[in-house]
Amino acid sequence: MLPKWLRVERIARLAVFSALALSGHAMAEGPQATPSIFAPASTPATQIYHLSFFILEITAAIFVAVAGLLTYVIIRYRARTGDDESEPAQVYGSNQVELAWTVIPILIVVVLFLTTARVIFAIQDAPMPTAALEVTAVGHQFWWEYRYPKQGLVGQDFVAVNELHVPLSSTDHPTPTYIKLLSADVDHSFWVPQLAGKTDLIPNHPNDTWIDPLQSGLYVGQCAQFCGVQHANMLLRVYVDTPEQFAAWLANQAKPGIQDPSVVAGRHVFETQACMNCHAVQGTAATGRFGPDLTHLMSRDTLASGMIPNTRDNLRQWIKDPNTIKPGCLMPAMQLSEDQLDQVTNYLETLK
Amino acid sequence: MNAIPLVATSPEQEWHLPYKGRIGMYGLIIAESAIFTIFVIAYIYYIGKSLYGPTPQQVLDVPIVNTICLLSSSITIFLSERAIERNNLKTFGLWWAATIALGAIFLIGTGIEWHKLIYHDGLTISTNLFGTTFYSLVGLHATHVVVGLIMLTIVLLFTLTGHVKHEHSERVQVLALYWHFVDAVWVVVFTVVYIVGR
Amino acid sequence: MADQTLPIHGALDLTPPREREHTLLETLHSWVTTVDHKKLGLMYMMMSIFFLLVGGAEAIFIRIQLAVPNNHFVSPQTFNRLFTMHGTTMVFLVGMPLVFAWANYIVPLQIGARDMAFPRLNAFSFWLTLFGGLFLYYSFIGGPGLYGTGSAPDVTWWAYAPLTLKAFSPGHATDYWALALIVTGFGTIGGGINIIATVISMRCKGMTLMRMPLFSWVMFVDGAFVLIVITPLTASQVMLLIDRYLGGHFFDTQAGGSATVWMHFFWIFGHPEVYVLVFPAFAIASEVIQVFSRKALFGYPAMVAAIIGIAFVSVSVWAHHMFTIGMTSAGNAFFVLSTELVGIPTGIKIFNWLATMWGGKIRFATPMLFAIAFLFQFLCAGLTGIMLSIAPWNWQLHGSYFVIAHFHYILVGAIVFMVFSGIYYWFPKATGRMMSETLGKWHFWLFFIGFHLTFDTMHFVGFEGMPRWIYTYPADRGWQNINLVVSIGGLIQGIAVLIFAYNLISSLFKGKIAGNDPWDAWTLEWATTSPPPVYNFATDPVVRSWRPLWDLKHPENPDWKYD
Amino acid sequence: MNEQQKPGSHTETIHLPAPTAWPIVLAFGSTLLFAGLVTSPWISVLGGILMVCGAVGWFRLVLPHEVHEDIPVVVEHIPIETTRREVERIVIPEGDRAHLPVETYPIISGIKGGLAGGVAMIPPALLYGLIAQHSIWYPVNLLGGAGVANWRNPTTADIAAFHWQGLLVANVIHWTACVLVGLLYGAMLPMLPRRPILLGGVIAPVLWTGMLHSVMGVVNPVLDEHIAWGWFLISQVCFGVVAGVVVARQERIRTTQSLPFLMRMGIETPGLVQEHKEDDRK
Ligand code: HEA
Ligand code: HEA
Ligand code: HEC
Ligand code: CUA
Ligand SMILES: [Cu+2]
Repeated sequence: MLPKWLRVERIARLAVFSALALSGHAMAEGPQATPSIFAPASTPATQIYHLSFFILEITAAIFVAVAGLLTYVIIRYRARTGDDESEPAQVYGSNQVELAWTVIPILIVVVLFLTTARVIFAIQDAPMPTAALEVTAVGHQFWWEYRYPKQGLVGQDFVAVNELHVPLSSTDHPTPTYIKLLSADVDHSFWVPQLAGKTDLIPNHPNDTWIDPLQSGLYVGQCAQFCGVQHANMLLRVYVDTPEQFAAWLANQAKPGIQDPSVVAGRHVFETQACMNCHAVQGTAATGRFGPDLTHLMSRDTLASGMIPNTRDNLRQWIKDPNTIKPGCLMPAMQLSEDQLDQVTNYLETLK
Repeated sequence: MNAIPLVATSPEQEWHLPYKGRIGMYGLIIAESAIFTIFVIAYIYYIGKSLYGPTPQQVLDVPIVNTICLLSSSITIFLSERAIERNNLKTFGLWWAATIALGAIFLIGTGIEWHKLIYHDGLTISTNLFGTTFYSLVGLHATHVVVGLIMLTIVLLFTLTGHVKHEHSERVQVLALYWHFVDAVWVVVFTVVYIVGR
Repeated sequence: MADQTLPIHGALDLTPPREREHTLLETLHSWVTTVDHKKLGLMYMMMSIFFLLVGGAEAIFIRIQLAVPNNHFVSPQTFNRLFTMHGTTMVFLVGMPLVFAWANYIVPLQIGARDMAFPRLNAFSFWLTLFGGLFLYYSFIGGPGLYGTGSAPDVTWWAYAPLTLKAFSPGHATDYWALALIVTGFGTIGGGINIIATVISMRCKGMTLMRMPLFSWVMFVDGAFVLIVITPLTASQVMLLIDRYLGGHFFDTQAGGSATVWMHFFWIFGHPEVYVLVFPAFAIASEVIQVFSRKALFGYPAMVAAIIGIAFVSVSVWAHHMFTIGMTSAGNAFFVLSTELVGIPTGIKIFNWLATMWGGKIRFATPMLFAIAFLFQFLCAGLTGIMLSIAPWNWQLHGSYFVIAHFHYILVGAIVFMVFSGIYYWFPKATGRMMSETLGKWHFWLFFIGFHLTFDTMHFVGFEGMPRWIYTYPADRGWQNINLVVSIGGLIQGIAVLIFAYNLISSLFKGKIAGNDPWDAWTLEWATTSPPPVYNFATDPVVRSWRPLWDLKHPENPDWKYD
Repeated sequence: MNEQQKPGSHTETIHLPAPTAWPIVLAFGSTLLFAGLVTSPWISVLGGILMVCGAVGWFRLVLPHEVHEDIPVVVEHIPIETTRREVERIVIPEGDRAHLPVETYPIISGIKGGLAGGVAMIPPALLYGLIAQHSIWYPVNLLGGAGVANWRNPTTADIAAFHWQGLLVANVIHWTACVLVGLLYGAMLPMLPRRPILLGGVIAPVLWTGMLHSVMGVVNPVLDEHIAWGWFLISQVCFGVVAGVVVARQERIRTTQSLPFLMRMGIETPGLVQEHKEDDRK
């Protein structure tokens, strides 16, 4: 026999979903193109989801009661035409009634508060299991840096950029990912609605959050705290990998940059045209930290934190003048000649 | 009933409301207190958080003389308030001038302290967090002392030219209230900066 | 004479009646040098309406840009300036002046005084507010900003550090924000001092505090409240300027300063500020609902206690804007509780208004239409606020369009609706003419439809993960349908407001003559001519209850017998 | 400052503060002072000068006395009247008026009732704990468990042990809820038509137990798993009956039950409240 609250929740869910159907999206499980908070795929998001339905039910009940009364009043007590000779009976108040409609909201608030406090503690103070992956996310204007610690026997720490890979978790054998949140410049916020509530990245104020994804795939989100001109394009892509996928990805990321002799000209351009002042490629002289690490540029699906697909044309255009794609981003046009552009693009395309 | 008849206001009916000048000054004091509270909170929060540079323990000397002067000026101004209530305009003027003198000594003392801090200890508003919060808070207070002294001096000038009379005692008290406020703020600033923060 | 103790005399100015036309220069001069609370109240109102049109135009531009994905109507830099200026304008140049417009015009009339306590300070405060606003807009043309010459502030109306420090915002855009608001802030402080001194020291005989009309009570609390609300912002802006100009480190995280300190200080201002903005709506509702239901306000003492309660509790809730910054779980829990507690006195007010209407004879004139819509909309907005106060849910909804929907529901749906209500209600008193009921109803229904089209649907795109402050969004997120509907609603609102502006101006010249008391109301302002003479009342009124005109109109059933 | 109206006269002069341009000058100067920071320092200098002029001009207007302008006035009578002359009254049958005044003290009686009920419901709850788990702390921790630090997936043994934080939180929740519901009883019990003890003491607790049952899964899942709803209901009914009886006694509800609903609701309206005589109201 289903607990009563769950049945009510189904009705409420139906109502909300039909409303959301305005935008033409079915509520499926797993990752979606529209990152709805009502399609949770991870434990913290699911806990919030259940809490939110409880709150929706209570506020809906209050709304129905009060709005219903209001509607009744304006219909029942409207002035009838011709009835203008007398004033209605004047009523100045009633202590009992005031007390009643003060106490009932207080009781509702007590219940709301106790429930909310419980969920706060459950999410914020959840102890970290030993099987958790720990990643450090650093927010930059307008891209994401992810630092992975040494994974057991695999190589070394490495830095991933803009596309976060995490292992799939499950309820019986949880392998959550704990993300430490730092900022290199201004405030940002890490928000992937299907995976967790958001937490801000504040300089000199480390925060942390955790996700526990229960279905694999690509989850999208974006920065949710205004951080400057291109805040709108600081997109988030979280790849929840099966264990095999994740192991393969890890192994690749830990390797140093591929040194392909056929693109030595492009690498020369890269190193002499100030690219290396901002960018790093593991295993070379380029150790710039201001811009994204490019060691495994070609392992990413997108460029410029999720904005454009990672194709040769896009890459070339980006290097030619980033401001045509992401106006206001912090990489200047490097004034390279067409040849230099081709060479450096060739070089970068070898960085798998 | 069309016409509203007139009723003479009965003489026994008392209707006294507080003097609006005093209420206005209380309003100003409330607003200023809020501003000072924010600066004090910032100061307290940042105690010990400077990453480098001179610390309060190293460079701050407790300004006892200054404080005594400023707090005594509250007494002198109170005495002048009483004097003008009793229509002793000369006494009023004397105590009023004493208040100004004490306030001026306070300001000069602050100036000397700052001179030492800047040129001897190398502490400016941009040196470190302590410098920023210190000069902001103490400077904010000092600005209020300056404004207060200007107002007090204007009143002194009017007194010397004979324009201030007994009937102005309420207005004078309102100004004195401002001066008391400035002193009370100094008590808080002094405690936070020179006692708690060191 | 046993029955009446309320001598009220309106009077006509005897200086040779309308003998010569005033030249334009003389008229301007009289307005520029005036210290009369009514003229100043009208000037505050004109300033608010002007900036409402400007801020609304900015909103329309924002909506055009967001109507379709990947739009290029404006550049990202311009968009960021647009929403920053839209928010800053609406809060500081529309919402705040409205507080002083209502307080200045109506409170002295309702309490039977001749003017505010400090008429010259009143004028000074107004001009500071206006000049501060003009100075803010000068930023569009003056001074270089981050991205070229002539740039307005573009850091959101929160102006979070360290984005606002010189390192990340070179140029003067942020300085305009801070300086202009410091100037208007001083005007606000002057206005607040004036209100409290007026209400405490200038009430007419017999009007104890508990015999003041509720409108004046609410504006009194607002005036006192604003003194501790705007000042934290002024202090923070001074600190920001010290950081930017004098090399200070208040918010410089490299030197140990803290970004979160700015957040706390801003929201210690910011949350109580929104209550400052909404109190006039409560005040107007209390008057309009009574008069158009033909009943006394239900529970006057409870309403007074509720408004004071809201003011007090609201200073303890600010961090509900900061649930995502990483406060401790205990801290988060505390702010959940305090925020929900604020909902209780607010609910009491709604219930009391409902009870006022219960058993009445409700007339659906334009002011009452707006007031009824206000009641529904404020209820909804309060409930979405409660949703936002649930910290874990806030972790999803913060920084998304759901928040924007919540606060526009109140700022537009409660405040702007009640401002319109108040204007239709008191326009006859201020000008001697009625506004057109027909145009009023067109205005109401169009604005109502546009409002709901925009802000009802906006909640959903927040549920779908759309964050704030984005100049565009990709097509594959699925947000475009709702955004289009939102934008269309905005345009409809714009048309409605234009109808209102037309109504306002044409009624000035062609409106029906109103007489002293067109609504058959009960507070003192209706006992003098329309418009009132410059001295309001020839002799000081004496009152015995908070509805002095009811007592006069119904000598067998005066309020003072029963309250 | 205006002259007293002398009876019979029809003209007078009123003094109002004179219009002046100094406030706008001072305001403009202040704005320029700040504007100089983002434009040119000379603007600040100009602003400063204007401020000094404005301040001096303003001072001279108020010191030593305020400058006024005089406005002559003609007094004219303004009629205050309305077309709606009658005021309806809520009709109460004549006989019941004899019961006036009915003074109730909903707050005091409510608090007393709540506290009494709160005491009454503890024994059944603790009894359940003893019978089910041999521990009086068991029900205490079910209620107050959220207050115990790191309280995650507790075992039954955990819940049966003593935790002072759990005790503290349970007390806070218990007494808050009892006082609040007691106050509600104080306010609403008189309004109930008949048998207030049955409705308030028995039916109401059944209703709210049902409501809690439907939401407990979200409010406190641990409590939901372990609670014995039968015992819970018994303790709620204990509360209801005791609180109801205490409130009913205090407010003499039985005798007020014959009064019309509006009177039982405590409505203040002409005909139902004490009228003040004219000289009371000055
Ligand atoms: C009182 C406050 C107030 C009011 C009334 C409004 C009114 C409106 N607001 Fe605004 N808004 C804010 C306060 C307000 N807003 C604040 C504080 C922010 C946050 C800023 C930030 O995050 O930094 C904000 C942000 C904000 C955003 C989010 C921007 C972003 O995050 O990217 C949006 C998006 O749709 C929006 C839309 C609207 C719309 C459609 C209206 C409509 O109701 C407007 C209706 C239209 C009119 C009233 C104009 C009609 C007139 C004309 C069209 C004629 C023009 C003619 C001439 C100029 C001669 N507002
Ligand atoms: C006029 C302005 C106004 C008013 C009155 C309110 C009222 C409330 N607001 Fe809102 N709010 C804003 C303007 C306002 N707000 C603005 C401008 C922002 C965003 C600023 C920005 O980010 O730019 C904001 C943002 C905001 C947030 C932060 C969201 C975020 O950024 O993450 C929160 C969170 O708690 C919140 C909550 C509330 C609550 C609980 C109330 C309560 O006061 C509501 C109380 C009313 C009711 C509850 C309804 C009536 C009551 C009953 C019918 C009784 C029964 C009810 C219960 C028992 C609950 N508001
Ligand atoms: C002044 C600093 C700077 C210099 C010099 C610079 N870059 Fe960048 N670069 C950046 C920044 C910052 C970004 C991130 C932009 C964003 O997404 O907002 C970036 C992004 C990129 C990206 C996209 C990475 C990704 O995964 O999305 C590529 C590729 C790139 N730069 C290549 C180059 C090349 C090639 C050069 C030299 C010809 C160069 N950069 C010079 C700062 C710089
Ligand atoms: Cu990063 Cu917005
Ligand atoms: Cu708030």
